[in-house]
Amino acid sequence: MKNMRTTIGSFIVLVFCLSLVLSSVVWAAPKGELKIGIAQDLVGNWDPTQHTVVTMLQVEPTYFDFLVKVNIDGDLEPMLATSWENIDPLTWEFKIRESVKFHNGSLLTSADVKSAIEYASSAKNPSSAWLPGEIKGKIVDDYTIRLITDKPAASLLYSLSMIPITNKEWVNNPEKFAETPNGTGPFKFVKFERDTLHLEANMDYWQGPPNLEKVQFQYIIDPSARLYLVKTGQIQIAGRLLSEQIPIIESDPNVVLEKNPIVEQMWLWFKCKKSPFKDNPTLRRAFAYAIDRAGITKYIMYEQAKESNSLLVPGVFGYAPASNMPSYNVEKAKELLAQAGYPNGQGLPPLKLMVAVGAWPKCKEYGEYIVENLQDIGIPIELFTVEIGRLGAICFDEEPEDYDLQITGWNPTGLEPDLFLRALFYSKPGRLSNIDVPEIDQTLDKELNILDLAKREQVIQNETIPTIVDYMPGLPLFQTVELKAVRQEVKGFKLLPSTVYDLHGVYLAD
Amino acid sequence: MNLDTNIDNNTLLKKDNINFKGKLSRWYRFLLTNKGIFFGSLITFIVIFCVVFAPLVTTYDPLKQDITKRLTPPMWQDGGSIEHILGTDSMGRDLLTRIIYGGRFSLLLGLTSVLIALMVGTLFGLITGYYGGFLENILMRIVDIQLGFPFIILVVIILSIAEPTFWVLSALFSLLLWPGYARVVRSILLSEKSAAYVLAAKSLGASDFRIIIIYIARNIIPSMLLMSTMDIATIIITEAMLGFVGLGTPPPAPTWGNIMADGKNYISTAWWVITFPGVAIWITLFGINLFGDNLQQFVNPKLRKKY
Amino acid sequence: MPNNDQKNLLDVKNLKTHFFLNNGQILRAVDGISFSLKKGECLGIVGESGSGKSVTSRSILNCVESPGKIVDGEILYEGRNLLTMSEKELRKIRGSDISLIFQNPTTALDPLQKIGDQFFETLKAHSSYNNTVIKEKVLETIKSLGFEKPEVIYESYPCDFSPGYIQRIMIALAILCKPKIVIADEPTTTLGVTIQSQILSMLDRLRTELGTSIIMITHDFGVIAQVSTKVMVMYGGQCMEYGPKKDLFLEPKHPYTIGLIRSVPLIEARTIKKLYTIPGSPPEMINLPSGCVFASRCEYVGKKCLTEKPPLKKLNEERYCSCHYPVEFNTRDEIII
Amino acid sequence: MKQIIIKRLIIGLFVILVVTMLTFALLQLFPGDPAKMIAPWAGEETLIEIRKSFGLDSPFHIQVLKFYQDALKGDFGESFFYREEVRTLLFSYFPRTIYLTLGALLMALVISIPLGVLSALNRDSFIDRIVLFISITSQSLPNFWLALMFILFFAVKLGLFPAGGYGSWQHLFLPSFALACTLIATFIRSIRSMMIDVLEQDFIKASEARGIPRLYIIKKGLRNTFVPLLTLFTMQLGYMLGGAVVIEFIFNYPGIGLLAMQAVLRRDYPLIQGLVVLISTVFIILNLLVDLSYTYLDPRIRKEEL
Repeated sequence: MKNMRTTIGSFIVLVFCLSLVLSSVVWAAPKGELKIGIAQDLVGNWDPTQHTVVTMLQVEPTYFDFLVKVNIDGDLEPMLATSWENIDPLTWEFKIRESVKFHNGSLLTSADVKSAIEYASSAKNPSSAWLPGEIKGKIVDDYTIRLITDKPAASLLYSLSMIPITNKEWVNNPEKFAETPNGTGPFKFVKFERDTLHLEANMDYWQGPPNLEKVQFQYIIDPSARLYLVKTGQIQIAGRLLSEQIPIIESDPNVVLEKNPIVEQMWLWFKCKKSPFKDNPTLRRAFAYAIDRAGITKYIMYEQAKESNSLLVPGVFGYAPASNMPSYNVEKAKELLAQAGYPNGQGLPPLKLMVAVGAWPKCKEYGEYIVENLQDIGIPIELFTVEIGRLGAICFDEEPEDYDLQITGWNPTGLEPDLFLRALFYSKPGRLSNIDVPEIDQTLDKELNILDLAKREQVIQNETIPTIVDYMPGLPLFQTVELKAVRQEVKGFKLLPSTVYDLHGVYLAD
Repeated sequence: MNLDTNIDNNTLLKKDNINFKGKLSRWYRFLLTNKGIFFGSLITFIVIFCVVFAPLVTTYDPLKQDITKRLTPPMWQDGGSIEHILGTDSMGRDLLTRIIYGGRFSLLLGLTSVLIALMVGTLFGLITGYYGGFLENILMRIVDIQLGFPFIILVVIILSIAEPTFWVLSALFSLLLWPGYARVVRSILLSEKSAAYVLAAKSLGASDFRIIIIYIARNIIPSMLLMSTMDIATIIITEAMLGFVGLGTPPPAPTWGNIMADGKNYISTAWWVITFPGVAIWITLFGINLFGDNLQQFVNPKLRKKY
Repeated sequence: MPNNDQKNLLDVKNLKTHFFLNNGQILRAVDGISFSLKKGECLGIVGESGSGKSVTSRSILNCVESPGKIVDGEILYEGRNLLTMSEKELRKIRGSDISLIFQNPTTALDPLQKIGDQFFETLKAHSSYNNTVIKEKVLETIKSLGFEKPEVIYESYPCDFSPGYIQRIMIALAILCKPKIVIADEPTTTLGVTIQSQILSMLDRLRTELGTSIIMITHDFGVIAQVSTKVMVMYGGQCMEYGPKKDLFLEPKHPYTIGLIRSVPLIEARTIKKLYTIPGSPPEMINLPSGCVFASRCEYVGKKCLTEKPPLKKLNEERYCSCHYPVEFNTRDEIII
Repeated sequence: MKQIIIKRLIIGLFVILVVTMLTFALLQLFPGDPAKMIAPWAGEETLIEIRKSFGLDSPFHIQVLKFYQDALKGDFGESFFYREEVRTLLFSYFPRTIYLTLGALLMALVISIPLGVLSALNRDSFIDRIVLFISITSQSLPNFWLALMFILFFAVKLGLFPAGGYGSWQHLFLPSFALACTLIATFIRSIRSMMIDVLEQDFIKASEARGIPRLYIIKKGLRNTFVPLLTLFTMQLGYMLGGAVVIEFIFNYPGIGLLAMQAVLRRDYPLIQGLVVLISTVFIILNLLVDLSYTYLDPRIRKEEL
């Protein structure tokens, strides 16, 4: 009788082989499946109003549609709303496209639009951040609806391009919503497991079925992992790559490099409610002049960034280079520092620049460079690295004791100027810089109420932006250029400035 | 009847072939003749010398950035320059200098954490192994509790609460390592406890304390030596892992760990940033292990060659 | 006495086993030993510790630990020289033709393996029976040595029994493959007297009933007297005296043997006399003296002893003695009955 | 034997209780707010709503009590981020880490046993030097550097294995090999020193004298090193789960290492709690098995215990 003891060893081996056999799923991708590697994770909750996570906003257009759509040139296009007109400063009337089916087969009517917009705009739901306030919907008939805002909002149309139209039954019971979304988009939700979102083609999509049979969004945390998966063909598109990886992409014949500036901008925010920056714009501008933004873009980021010379980015309505945006000028910085009451940095308390590692690429690198720039003119400052969770928790605090400046990115995935200006610089909620200056609030309100687009643009460029830049609550470091590696068999894939995925026209050539 | 054994003692002493000059000479002769120990200690000495007297070895300031010279390759590759022998890192700082200054932190961190873990673990192990019974259960359950906690969760929480200074990190790492020592010491105790020499010592009236410390401790030293040299590597590499998540030592202070973490993304274009700290670790460990391995022979008579 | 026309089972000629120490010196543990062994005979090798008797036993099976090496001599077993055999052939002989019993029973068995499995392993290495047959043979061998419950022994571990019991099991293990020669290297030194007599009677029965010849290595004259048929006295790695037990005990020729016999306390002796002890201490094996190794301690030492190494003189058919001046000595007049 | 197991399991429950209490306490101190992770740009009143839906607004002791009531029923709540039962999440992620760890163990054993035995048999020879060299190199090279090198070489250049993700055994080979490297160093050195120890012992010489073939003797020697090896492995397991995070990070291998890191970074309290319970249970059971195996494998200890 073979003695018992060796059975322990063989038992472990047996379990191991057995389990391997069971789990052998063929990993070669069928031709019609497009796999995309994304850099940030997806939230498991499919109710679009319950989060403001950038990656979700980028992915939602594949299974949801919107009333209006922003095309590649940044102009508004009809989508579920065939036409619209402005009846009075508070109401807009929309004509709804007919014979559009939801994924569960029910027809799209103005009742769905009413419930979706009202649900999204209620202060209870996070998505209200994208809207200028509570919106009421009045149904005129099955395919016309009037949306009434509580105050005149020129930015309504652009904001509506970010609010997906969902089925009214889903809106009424959020539990069902959290499990599976029911939209009218080109693809249908299949399942979400192991950090991967599986979608399949929606055959009766109103613009005709998409060319791809299946789409997969897989969260891959590490940039080198993403790139190598594209090179071995396990995924077809990998986003958010590093400029150092460009030589590898270019040396590989079957992978194409896509370079597109996107609406994301990296900012250096001053905590304007905390000393020494409190009520001291000169000090903040002194810091701004001391930072070699050109150097960061040229040496550290090079392919991954474009110089930013305004609070907005090209492609956003109302963009124009700001005349008084400070550039790298050490003498002026020293001069302003003295004017601000801290000649050569004497009297300044030890400051801390907070940077999150793993959220935005190379944040730590240019964080260290900025710290050295500031130290060069005598400012006592150190870098304070945190992980993403901690940054998220303390980046809005008005008087945090852990840091005084922070580097955080802002990507509203929309082209409406107020998603930048109002969201970042209005005193309430006063997000990252907690700036609270009546003059800025007035110019922002002024700009919001102008319905005539040309006049609004003129006010934004000549009044709003220059005043904000004078107060310098935050210094835009650079505009991110998204580097994507796309396999050459993927055809018709284009990267929108709003970083949203429009996969309807994409197909796989064999 | 007197038993005058006719073996007179001085004849034994006179014999020149049995060396009774004293214990020290035996150590001295062994250390010199054994090649492993000699080379091991030589390498370790060189590493420690470079790390401690860093300012003498390199003139650069490890924190001085020079953006224009970013990621220059090592000297012998095209584009490399004599100024930066091993090239520069992603911020244009000289890699060799950072590795040497980084060595200070990493080695010190490794040594202190291992020592703390060794002491705490061995203490726990000795007590639980020798006494057993109720005390053993309690202490071993503390070990279970400690092992039960997933390390990554513990680290992120603690490093978000406490500032990642040197002492916090070394406390954290000894927290990670001490249960290992406790368990190994306990398993050795279990088998040694019933050994004849322990019973003999007890019968001669030796106190428990004396038995544990003098008799059984000697058997623990070889495996402790083996484990501690390995754990130093684990610590240095785990510290690098923290660098990924932004939890390690605050930049710009260099440690072998965070130099490697920075270099990870540039692995295919700037291979040297991540490779040379790895080589530095390898050299240090090779020295320590060579030294430890052969010293083990001296300490553990079983391993020592007969005759 | 078995008739001596039979061919020698084992013939050891001029065996030399030296240890090459790492500091360059050479330790001549066995320096020219010759003896022979016939079927059913028991050769007792006696000598003080360090006289090279254990090394001799190991050399026979050619498993001397490093750094020892057999440098010279022949070991003919049934005419075949064991030293020139290949490892494979030698392994066939070890355990099946010649088996070894160790001194310390507690460490002689694998602590983690059942006793039965260790028997099984040995028999399997030397036979081609299938498993069930091997198991039966093992149980049968164990039962043949008078153990009551062989199945229990088969399933239990070495630590479950007392050293004495284990040593008897070792004997069973030694005779498992019906060997022709059993070498017992001080089998009873670590055991008590009662166990000793049981073990020796067991060995003796092997010789008388099964005809296996035995080489008994010991430093205890009592054991020699009880078991052996022939005796070889070893000192400093060389053979001092070699011959049948009775003659050697009664008329020892070599001064060293005489010294040994005189230092055995006799219970029958009525008068109490100071116990005789051989002066000096065992030789230092690394640099042995040039002449006779025993010269420095010998009472009858002569001029030649210091300079010339005495050859092994053949006194009669089976008596050899390596001494320049063999002494006429009769143990009977020593013992005053 | 039975009462030992029962006693240990009861103590195990006590340990899990203490560990979960410890986690609750630590999470209180843990800066960061789950609601903000879901909706970073939302206004304050929305965040209050989200916190209410997570049940974080109720006082601390009620949260703790609620957790233990549900835990007894086997329900560990719902993950904030994944909106999925923690239980189902863990059951789908945990087996993968088991495959990874077992794969690493298997590879480590397959590589280190022959090397360890070889270097033990011909000690201080040329082979011994090489094996020492391999063991030190495999231990001092960081596992993430190795992982990247494996991907670059085996997956990208040679295309033998997938560069990451999870699917079949091909996905498992490279990550477990990278993870096995640190194990190899420990195993080789321990097997070598233990084998040297064992081969010196009498019963090995006795077996040789009985003509037992060399292979069997090495097997006997190895069996004697098995118990200490087991202790070493369980001790390394703690590191393996930690070390696995980096490997899973680079190979994008969805095991509980990666899940734990993300759970912590996203402040996903129920998932963290679930992970702590899972890992401490695994350790308790594992430690129990190892202690039992001591008695089972080594009769000397068993004789004492009973």
